[in-house]
Amino acid sequence: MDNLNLSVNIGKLKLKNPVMTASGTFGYAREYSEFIDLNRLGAIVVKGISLKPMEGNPPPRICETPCGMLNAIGLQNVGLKNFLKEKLPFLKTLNTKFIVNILGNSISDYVKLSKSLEDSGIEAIELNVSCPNVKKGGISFGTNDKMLAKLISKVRQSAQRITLITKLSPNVSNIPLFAKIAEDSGSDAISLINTIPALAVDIETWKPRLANITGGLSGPAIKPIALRMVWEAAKTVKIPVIGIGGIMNANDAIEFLLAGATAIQVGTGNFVNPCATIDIIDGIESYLKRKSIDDIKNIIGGINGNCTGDNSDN
Amino acid sequence: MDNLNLSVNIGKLKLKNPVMTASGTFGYAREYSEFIDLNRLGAIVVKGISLKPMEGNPPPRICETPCGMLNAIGLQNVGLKNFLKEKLPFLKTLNTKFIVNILGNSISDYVKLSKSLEDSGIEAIELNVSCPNVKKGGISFGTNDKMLAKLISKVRQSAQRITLITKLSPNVSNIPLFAKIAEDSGSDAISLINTIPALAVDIETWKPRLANITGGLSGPAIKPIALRMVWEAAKTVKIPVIGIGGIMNANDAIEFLLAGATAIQVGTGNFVNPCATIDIIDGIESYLKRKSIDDIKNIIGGINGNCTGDNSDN
Amino acid sequence: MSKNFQARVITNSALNSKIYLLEIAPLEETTVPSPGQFYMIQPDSSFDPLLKRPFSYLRKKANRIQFLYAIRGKGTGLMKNFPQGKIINMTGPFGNGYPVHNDNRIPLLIAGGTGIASILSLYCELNKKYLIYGAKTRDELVLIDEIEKSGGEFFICTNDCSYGKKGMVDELLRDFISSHQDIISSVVIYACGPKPMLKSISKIASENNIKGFASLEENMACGFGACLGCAVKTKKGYQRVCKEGTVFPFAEIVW
Amino acid sequence: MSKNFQARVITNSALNSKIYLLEIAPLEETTVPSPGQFYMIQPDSSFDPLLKRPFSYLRKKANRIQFLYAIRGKGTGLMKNFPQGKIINMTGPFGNGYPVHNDNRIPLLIAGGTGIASILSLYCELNKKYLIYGAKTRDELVLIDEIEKSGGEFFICTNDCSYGKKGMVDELLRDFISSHQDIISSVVIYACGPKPMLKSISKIASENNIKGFASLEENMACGFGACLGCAVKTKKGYQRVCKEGTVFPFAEIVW
Ligand SMILES: Cc1cc2nc3c(=O)[nH]c(=O)nc-3n(C[C@H](O)[C@H](O)[C@H](O)COP(=O)(O)OP(=O)(O)OC[C@H]3O[C@@H](n4cnc5c(N)ncnc54)[C@H](O)[C@@H]3O)c2cc1C
Ligand SMILES: Cc1cc2nc3c(=O)[nH]c(=O)nc-3n(C[C@H](O)[C@H](O)[C@H](O)COP(=O)(O)OP(=O)(O)OC[C@H]3O[C@@H](n4cnc5c(N)ncnc54)[C@H](O)[C@@H]3O)c2cc1C
Ligand SMILES: Cc1cc2nc3c(=O)[nH]c(=O)nc-3n(C[C@H](O)[C@H](O)[C@H](O)COP(=O)(O)O)c2cc1C
Ligand SMILES: Cc1cc2nc3c(=O)[nH]c(=O)nc-3n(C[C@H](O)[C@H](O)[C@H](O)COP(=O)(O)O)c2cc1C
Ligand code: FES
Ligand code: FES
Repeated sequence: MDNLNLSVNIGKLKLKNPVMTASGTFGYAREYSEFIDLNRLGAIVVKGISLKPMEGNPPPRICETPCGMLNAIGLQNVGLKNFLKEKLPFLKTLNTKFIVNILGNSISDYVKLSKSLEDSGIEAIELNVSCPNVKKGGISFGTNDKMLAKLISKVRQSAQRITLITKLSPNVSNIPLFAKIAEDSGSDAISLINTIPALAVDIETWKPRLANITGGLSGPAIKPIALRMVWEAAKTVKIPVIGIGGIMNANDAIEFLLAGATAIQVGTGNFVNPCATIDIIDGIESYLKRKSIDDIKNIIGGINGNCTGDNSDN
Repeated sequence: MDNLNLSVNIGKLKLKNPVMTASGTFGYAREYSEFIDLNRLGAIVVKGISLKPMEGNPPPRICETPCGMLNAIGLQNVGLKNFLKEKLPFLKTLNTKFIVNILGNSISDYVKLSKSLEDSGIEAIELNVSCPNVKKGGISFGTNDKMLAKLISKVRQSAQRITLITKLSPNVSNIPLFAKIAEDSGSDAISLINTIPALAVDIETWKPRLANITGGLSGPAIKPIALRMVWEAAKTVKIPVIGIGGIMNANDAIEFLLAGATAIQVGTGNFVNPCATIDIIDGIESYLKRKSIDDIKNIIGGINGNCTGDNSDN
Repeated sequence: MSKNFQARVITNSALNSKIYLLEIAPLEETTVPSPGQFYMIQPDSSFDPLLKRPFSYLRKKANRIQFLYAIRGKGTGLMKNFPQGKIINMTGPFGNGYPVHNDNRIPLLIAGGTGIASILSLYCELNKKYLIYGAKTRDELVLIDEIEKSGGEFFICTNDCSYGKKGMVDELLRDFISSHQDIISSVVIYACGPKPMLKSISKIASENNIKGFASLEENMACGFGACLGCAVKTKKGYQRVCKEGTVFPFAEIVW
Repeated sequence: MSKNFQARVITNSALNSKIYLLEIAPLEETTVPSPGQFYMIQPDSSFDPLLKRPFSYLRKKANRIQFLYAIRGKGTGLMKNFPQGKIINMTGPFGNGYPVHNDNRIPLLIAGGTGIASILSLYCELNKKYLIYGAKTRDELVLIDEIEKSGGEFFICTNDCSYGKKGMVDELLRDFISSHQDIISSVVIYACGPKPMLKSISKIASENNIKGFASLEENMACGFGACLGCAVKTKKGYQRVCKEGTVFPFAEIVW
């Protein structure tokens, strides 16, 4: 058991382990360098980048709900240019993979972003498609099948070498449909889920608890929903699925791997415990040792019985 | 403040207060008669009834998740005939309104059920549309706009006097669309949300925690999602909206009323505390007294500022 | 009549590294439970964990109820920190309890693991009686003194031979049957423990024409028949462990 | 350097019906905090409540940190039950702290309510100093002895006149300005308390050409700059209370 193999592949990216950070919860990585050895991570997904800097929403931007939190940060970010100048150099010093999450309000925004990033030598991008398409009356790209297919195809055409991950919106009736669209349109992988639109009300002031009224729900509360969607998606597509939603510890991560995720992302868990990612890597290792499994790939999709791991001692 | 008015109207039903029980969590009411005075309830919604008895799913049927639970009861119920014979007589002895939740696998199932119930003198039904349409390949009625419109119109035609409540599925991108369809097709009210499809995995046995694999998530975890959907629906339609999802106490109920719900249903909360409904009624009364509001209608939709309650002392 | 009530923790102490004894005093009058019945106990006032947990009562005294519980997960992990004096939320008593026959049948009680709690609630109330009790190791056997004082004849085993006979309760049951052929036709079994054990016992019983009852467990949300979550397959279709059970005749259960 | 660490609860005692004093000892070496910095404290190991809660430190002693906290909701409701010896999870110290000037400026500290914790962390470390401290009622005033011993000149008020002057701290500030005209041009204000109080003080300060700093609060998820949840509007755009703050110059804040 000394050579435990935790490595997984996402498109052309070879990750040393399946534990990644979720966009928007890990800043540009430097924020966590006081707490953990960033080089141990499978990959880092940075805060979503748009073409121009975005200032974000007025406060209050977050509040807590049962086993979860709402956020309406408003996609605040430094913009592409500043990212390349101010944030990228630090990321490049790290001995781990990083993935740039991007967002836009039109297909051309996404195309420009992915092209520039590919030209800057970035290995992988994650498309946040839960953003409104301003040209189409603000309908989210991620909830409209035709718009999503077109978006991904165009990005694929303009950036052919980059590893392209499409991050699915949970706000649809039919996850397999959208997973398939992502695959067919040229994504190398899909990640899910993004936050679920939600509301909390202050019964003393009669005001929503967020200035933006609604926000995205994340944290343990959404884990069972995310797991179901990951399971549905993984049954449908051949490209790797990255599981996200309420992962707080190694047991949660293993649930996602068993449900078919090739890798996972930790979001809200980082706020509660800034060392969560490292604890999860360690915890997955102990689990595999305890189960006498020497390759993480042997547990992926385990609930469907299509894995080769020796699971007989249960 | 001695004559506090808690009464609300749902279609032709006049409820003494806005606190109802959610289908499938209150049996046929008798199960709670040891714990509470059933006559104090605004209304009782009974376990969903199908034309023929249904035996339900194999165990395990439930499991716990963070701030929530999954269930895959499998719509076990005694069927229409036994309901009318064995359960209805007890319900009729109560001095409160009751609503019969119905489910089917085809439009004709729903039509037959609603007609029989109207003929038996039932005042109100709630359509559970989260069931698969077997004729259309198992797509849920509640996630297909055309099927839903047709279903409701047909039921409305066949049972014209009954108060018709459509219970919306949360599993859609666009709640306002489905709320509007329910209104336009003849519903007297809508209720939402039903449970959210979800999954939990046992990492020791590598099996889903439910025999049915997936189940419906309910409880406090889904409250923020439910609140957002209720708020969106209430802004869209003129018919009353009944809020459901994670209501455990009076504060939760008031959040829903402020978000635009005319009444609320308590589901999972009844399991945790069988007296939850009564505690909620008492809690709403205390809240109104504390806020010097003499009519519950003055807080409904309060977060949009379109209520007349005196809210100035906050 | 079942109730939703509050209770004060009187004692909450470890019997060994895994098993605790909890004694509570209801703050209001409650129904006296009968052997085999259970209560739902809320581990925490937060929503995580959310649901109350089911526990058989072990003993009842004047306005006091005792429970025996093993530390398993979140809920019992919190329960072990209940300080003396804490006010907790409970509901109960629930379940049909063990049917007790006022005739000359001879009760043979069989307990595996924490099933001993439910079984002892009955054992104390019987006169002529036999008990078979098994656990994994000596460490997990509890209340042996109590059993000794109760006056029946008893047989104890541990899987690892650290106390009593080595093996499982089903082996002791076979031994009992061979050595008590004279009375075996009058024997009626009451069993509580892990499902595989109950299945095996019910098989042995049926092979030997012995009637018996098993108290089953299932995940529970309510405990009082409302959620239909605790269904088990029986020859009469799905039945609720919390309402038609927890105690079912061996012959009715579809294993 | 900020850390994620565990700490043992040394004491946790009520100063009055709402306000508690918590003393903890980190289980590992941690950075010594500077005045105005804060820590995130996890109220419970369950996921409800989920997030850690921010609290300014009040005092630091050899490997001990003290906090003052008011019972507000779920999290602080659980914290008040922290038993002595409990191991809790924390992160910190965070925030930029109060800028302290090594020149002849005269610090005037202003605290409202539990803002006194943050303010006292600075007060103890200063020599010549003034303090204005207000609370709703006498009951909510805490650590008066401590303040008396600290050697500065202080003014106390309560809204209901139950102790000290009647009124709000901003009235005391106006009084202070009129009665200390000789030194007022050297005064620099440090304030912590409810937002309306800070707004009013900053207005008075600006009218009188007094420079000053306010320590702000916002809902926080992380405490260390990662979530962007704690943004406040400033003349430089949105800034993070936990990172660029908590302490901002009056002139920078957009109220
Ligand atoms: C009628 C009945 C009577 C019982 N009497 C006793 C008793 O006297 N003493 C005793 O120690 N235990 C008893 N149990 C089992 C006890 O209810 C569970 O051990 C307890 O609910 C576990 O809670 P947890 O939060 O610690 O575990 P969880 O964190 O919820 O789960 C840990 C493990 O326990 C299992 N589990 C969880 N909930 C239940 C449940 N409701 N029923 C069965 N297994 C569960 C899970 O599948 C999981 O493997 C009884 C169960 C039933 C149904
Ligand atoms: C930098 C900073 C330093 C602080 N220092 C102290 C201190 O030294 N002593 C002290 O008593 N309090 C302090 N607070 C406030 C303290 O963090 C909140 O009172 C606490 O988080 C409430 O937690 P709760 O779970 O009890 O309340 P909740 O149940 O979460 O909410 C109850 C009420 O408190 C408000 N609240 C909740 N979370 C926060 C938050 N993070 N910030 C502000 N208000 C909140 C809510 O809006 C609600 O009205 C500080 C806050 C910040 C941001
Ligand atoms: C504060 C916050 C900010 C986020 N920002 C982004 C973002 O910029 N882009 C994105 O794709 N997802 C963003 N997300 C979503 C997360 O990446 C993740 O999909 C979601 O939070 C669910 O995972 P969790 O439950 O582990 O947090 C954000 C989430 C949070 C809580
Ligand atoms: C055990 C269980 C059984 C349910 N059965 C039904 C049903 O038969 N028909 C229906 O429309 N909804 C059913 N529901 C959904 C509830 O009525 C309710 O919409 C949902 O649980 C959300 O509310 P809650 O969070 O308060 O439980 C069931 C829910 C649970 C937990
Ligand atoms: S536990 Fe709810 S019906 Fe048995
Ligand atoms: S609390 Fe997360 S950035 Fe400030």
